[in-house]
Amino acid sequence: MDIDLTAWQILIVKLLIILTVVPVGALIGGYVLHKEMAHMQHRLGPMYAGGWHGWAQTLADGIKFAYKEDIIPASADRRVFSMAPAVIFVPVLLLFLVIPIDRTLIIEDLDVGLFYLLAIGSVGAIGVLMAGWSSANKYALIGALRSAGQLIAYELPIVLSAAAVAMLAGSLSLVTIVEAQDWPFILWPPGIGLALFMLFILGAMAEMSLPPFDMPVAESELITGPFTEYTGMRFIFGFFFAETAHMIAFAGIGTTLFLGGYKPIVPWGPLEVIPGIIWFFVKTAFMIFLLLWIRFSFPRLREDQLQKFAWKFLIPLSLALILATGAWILYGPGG
Amino acid sequence: MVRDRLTAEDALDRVTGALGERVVEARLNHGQVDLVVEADHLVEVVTILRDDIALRCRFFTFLSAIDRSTYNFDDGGGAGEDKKEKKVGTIEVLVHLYSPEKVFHVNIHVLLDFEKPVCPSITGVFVGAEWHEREAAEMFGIGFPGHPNLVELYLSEDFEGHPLLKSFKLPARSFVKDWPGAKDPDEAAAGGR
Amino acid sequence: MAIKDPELQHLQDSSAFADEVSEGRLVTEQMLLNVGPQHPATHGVFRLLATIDGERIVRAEPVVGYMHRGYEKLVEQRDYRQITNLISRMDWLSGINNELPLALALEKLMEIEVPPRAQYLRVALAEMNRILNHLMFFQSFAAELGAITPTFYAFREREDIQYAMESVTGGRMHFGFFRPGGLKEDVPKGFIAMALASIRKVIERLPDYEDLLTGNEIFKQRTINIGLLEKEVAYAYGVSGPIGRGSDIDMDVRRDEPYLVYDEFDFDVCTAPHGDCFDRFWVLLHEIIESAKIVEQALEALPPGPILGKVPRVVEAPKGEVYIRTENPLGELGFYLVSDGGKRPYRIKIRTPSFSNVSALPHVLRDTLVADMIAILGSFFFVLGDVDR
Amino acid sequence: MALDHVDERLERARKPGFGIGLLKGMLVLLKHLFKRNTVIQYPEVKQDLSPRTRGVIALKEENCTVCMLCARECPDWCIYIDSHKETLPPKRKGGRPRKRNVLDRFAIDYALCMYCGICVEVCPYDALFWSREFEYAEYDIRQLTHEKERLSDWMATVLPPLELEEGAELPGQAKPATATTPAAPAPTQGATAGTPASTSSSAAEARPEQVTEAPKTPTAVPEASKPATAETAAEPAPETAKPTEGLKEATEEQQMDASATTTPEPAAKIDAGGGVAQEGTQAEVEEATAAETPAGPTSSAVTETPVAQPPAPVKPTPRPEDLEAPEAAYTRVVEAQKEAGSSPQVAEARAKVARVKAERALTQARAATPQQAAADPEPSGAAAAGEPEPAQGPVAPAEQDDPVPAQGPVAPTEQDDSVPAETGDEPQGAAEPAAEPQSAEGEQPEAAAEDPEAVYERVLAEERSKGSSDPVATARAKAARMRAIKGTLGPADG
Repeated sequence: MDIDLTAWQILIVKLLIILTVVPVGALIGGYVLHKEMAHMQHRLGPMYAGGWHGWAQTLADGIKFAYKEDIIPASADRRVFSMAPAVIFVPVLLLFLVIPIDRTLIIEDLDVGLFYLLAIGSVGAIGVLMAGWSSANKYALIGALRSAGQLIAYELPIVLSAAAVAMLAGSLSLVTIVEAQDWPFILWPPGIGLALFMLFILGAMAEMSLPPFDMPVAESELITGPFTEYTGMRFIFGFFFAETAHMIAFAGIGTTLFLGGYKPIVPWGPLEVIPGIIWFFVKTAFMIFLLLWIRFSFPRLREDQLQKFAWKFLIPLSLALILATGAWILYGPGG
Repeated sequence: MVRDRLTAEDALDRVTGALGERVVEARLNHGQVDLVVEADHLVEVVTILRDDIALRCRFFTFLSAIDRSTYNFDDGGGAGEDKKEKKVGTIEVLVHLYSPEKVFHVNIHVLLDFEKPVCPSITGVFVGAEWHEREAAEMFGIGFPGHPNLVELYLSEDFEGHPLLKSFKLPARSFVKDWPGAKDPDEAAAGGR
Repeated sequence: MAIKDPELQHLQDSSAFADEVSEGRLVTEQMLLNVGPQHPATHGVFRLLATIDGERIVRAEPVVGYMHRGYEKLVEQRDYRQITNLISRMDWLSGINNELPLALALEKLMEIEVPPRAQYLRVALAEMNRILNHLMFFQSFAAELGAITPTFYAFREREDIQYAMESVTGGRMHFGFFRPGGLKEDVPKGFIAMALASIRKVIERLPDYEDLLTGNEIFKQRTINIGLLEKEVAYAYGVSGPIGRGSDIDMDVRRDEPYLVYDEFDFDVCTAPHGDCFDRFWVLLHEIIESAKIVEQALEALPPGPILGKVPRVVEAPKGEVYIRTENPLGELGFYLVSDGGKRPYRIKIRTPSFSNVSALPHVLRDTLVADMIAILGSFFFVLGDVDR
Repeated sequence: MALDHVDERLERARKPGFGIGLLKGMLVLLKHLFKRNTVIQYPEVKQDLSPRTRGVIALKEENCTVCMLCARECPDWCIYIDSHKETLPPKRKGGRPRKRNVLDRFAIDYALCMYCGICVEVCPYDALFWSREFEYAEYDIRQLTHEKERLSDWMATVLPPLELEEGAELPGQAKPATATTPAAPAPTQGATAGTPASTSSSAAEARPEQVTEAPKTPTAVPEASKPATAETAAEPAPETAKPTEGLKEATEEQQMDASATTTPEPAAKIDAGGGVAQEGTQAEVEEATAAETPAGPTSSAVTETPVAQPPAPVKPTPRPEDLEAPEAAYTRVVEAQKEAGSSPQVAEARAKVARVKAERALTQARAATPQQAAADPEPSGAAAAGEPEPAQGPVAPAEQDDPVPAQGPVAPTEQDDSVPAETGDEPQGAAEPAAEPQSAEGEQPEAAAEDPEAVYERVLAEERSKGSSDPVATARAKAARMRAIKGTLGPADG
């Protein structure tokens, strides 16, 4: 039996889905972060919260932060200070609108999906600046400026690598992009595919300021960068949830763009039977594992080295790759 | 690196040879060269020790001071033979240099007048002496003319007195609580705290 | 807001300011940034008054004294055994190495002959403590540069060594185990096996650390040619230990003036010529291998016999003065002991390695970036208890 | 000379690589993902700490004679002791009432304590021990001051000391014997200590088998006590107070071998093999050197009370023939002391002690040779002559070498521990709780042949004949009479 809902009700249901799935995903992401870090560092990680292997650790953290007092520094600009976390967290939520989890399982199949993704992705930079500037703290200021410079510098590699993928797929709609990809996903076209994937990974890490690009949040220098003065729920949403949700979002985007979304890894008979959603989660989990793995093994770059790396190496490389994909499409086997 | 290792004896000869009459007294103490130098010769002596090719005492180990006002020189073992003169110089600056190539140590004792101790600063020769001299100044009240900025190093500005002088009594804990060991074993007063 | 910078006072009124800007000169004022005293990059309570222009440090002035406990005054009120426990709290990462110079100084003054077994055990324990210290600084330098995983590997190794030392001395950081004339107690059965096992595990895992850090391109970019300390400047400041050897100062008390039985062991003194953060770290890492070699030789050739020489019950140093120095993990730790013949020293000048090493910081920090300051502070292995005494 | 080979590697290391280094770093992490973890999950699994771990200080109240040494030596002034004097009825009808110090309060303020162990080391009567418990955190800092009841509770968690590494040598011994101190079986009821044998499983992989295996199986290792003959320094040389391994907790018999007088510089004779001051626990001799003694208590030099602590494992009892006659020992020591320049009283006291030792060894050898009968435990620390004035500290060295340890002041629990291997677990009657040193010395209670008065005259005549001074002779005679009354073996009638 189908329930006929008005457009508004559908919208509300979709928002509800997002508002429940994303925080739960963020919690799971946080838990995976703790566990993976622990086992990579030859230890156990959370074991006590919530029974077997501490599964409820991030939930407990969340509740703990919720109880924390919500302090707004005296000399802070109150409105901007309280608005900043929202400006950071909401775009991350909106990213999930267009990610195709399965052929039909997509919240809003925009035909300009990729364009939408990239636009929403860059709103976060404003939020970080607001947070840093408004908390009237020298370290927060330096952190915010660094973070803004970094987000903008690494916006380009992501956009360019996404553009190359769009060129290959011939459309901006994420579903068609996934359909256009087939078996040896990132290995095809040879060389270019892998380079684009690496480009995207580096850009994503810089977007989320994960080490080795976590200057704005450098613990040893600026403590938590723009979020030094934040406590309680603001801190959770502005910093912790945003970071984990962002990671899951980028893992999802990476899977759809490069790893063939909900398609089975190998187009071999029985694997087709497994529904697309499983494939999507397996690939996203792999992407998250990869992102975290890089995060735990490297020291951080210096601010100017980071910028130099972006402007002098990544962006020229991505332009060259655009050229190469164009050439591939025209003169390659397809053309 | 260690080029030609000197025994203590010929290190002493080389040092006395190089310094000549600038040194009041030179002797060996536990295998290290001990010099007693006047205050105004100090900078000269230190420069020679550092630059002389035969010595090359390039490593500035430390500079400090010793307040010998309550040091009992009487039973003869005091640093210098003439005990009377020793009594006057009851505060002294101690500079220790080491020659990494020749592997020998030089302790330079500069005897200062107790009331108004003043010793020329050797930051000109060894820039590292800055902190050491600031510490000696605040701890012993020694003046170091020629020091770039002789401000306190450890103590706060409003700290009066010079802690390491023997006259500066360490504020014992006794007014905070009396010493538990004060009781004599046999008449241990019952019902203590 | 008012312009504090003296040179820029003439810009107080807005018109002059407008001309400046119109001539295209960007008027920036230097910001005074307080790094510390509570700051993760400083090993303890240490404040760096940095005048920065943008992200570039114009001048950095360390402010010390927060941890000043006045050892040299306290020491004049205590007898020698109480001092042993006191000074092991100076450089709290190498507790047992601190106690060594006092024991050696007293033995020299009182002409006590230390039985060979005690000397071998002292060398073994001192070198194990050196490895603990170096692993700690390996970890804290990596953490300051952002790599979190080396921390846990380093602590995993430290735990075994600390466990072995605890089974001997009873303590994990402050041991109070050296006595003038020998040791407090003999080692329990199985200590040699346990110590050698823990040491060999460190050696076997060092290649991991090399891959993790020294081979890492990002680490190299952050440390090579950063924080240069020239050899002559290092000599002038009296910089010693891994930092001195990182600036091509080939000095090691264990080899130049061997105390205890160091002359019976063969080990290399590793130095590096460039004097930047990378070299200091390189020397630190390779000293762990050398120390492990010494421990192995010492424990395998441990002679039988008593562990305490002929020491009168009351340790009273005869009149006299002596300067004894030993190779502390962070540099040259020296005790100038002036004894008046009583149970208490008349005066001890404690020459600590970190004091001289840190005094060279302002020279190194001039004209560096804020992020480099953290790398330089991390690569200057110092402990605040040592600096402030 | 900078090493060249390092330079190549250093130069190579400094050249910028192309991401290979990054990958290698990541592989290290991956490798660790699949390794078994080395973490001990603390509350469930406890780390098996060594008995020497300085966790908390435990007090054995019976041994404390309130000599205040620990309170004085403590650098942090964190030991508070109160006591009062009590007069006790005379031991025997003829004796005079004896004064004794009874402990009222013995508290250690663990908020101030820096766990340096000086008090444990300096205690001449082995009243303080290290226990490895460390879980006694409090919410209120005042509760960190543990009164003597709580300190005694900690005694239950004190573990026997460890066996020594092979090369270890006790000061009192020539040959390096692995003098183990077969101690009381480790008290298993220690609450959280867990039996030492249970090494935490998960840590086992990371940590070689923990040193203290099962509670020390007492090995009847040749007890290193000094056979009378070898022992030349018969006089109460303040020979090493604590055995090499200084682990006094486990020495089940505790001796108070106090040199009679405050010998400024211990006229110690170096006995075989070891330095005078025992390796670890120098009994603090010099007068109380409190940290900053405000007025510096002009306390009299506290009698140097080195606690002789020869290891108490069972020793092969030498045959009676080759032991030196007590009288010969006495005379020999008096001459030795005379030309050593010590005062007459010192010489005489030392000689007396030597005689008692020699005689004790003799009787013990005689008793031990027929059968391994356990001499009835004579509480150690018995004062040979006259009761110990508290100030002066116990005088007579009752070096109790008999196989069965005398009342074990060290026994963690009140129940006296005996050397299990030695004569089975024959429960020793707990020594009188009061630490009042029983004055009787001598072991095998034989029926005294003569009646006391006759003994008195005989000994008096004997002493006079030997030319000892009048007071000495009467004192000896009275002592002999007392022994006769009590019916124990006197030195003379060995």
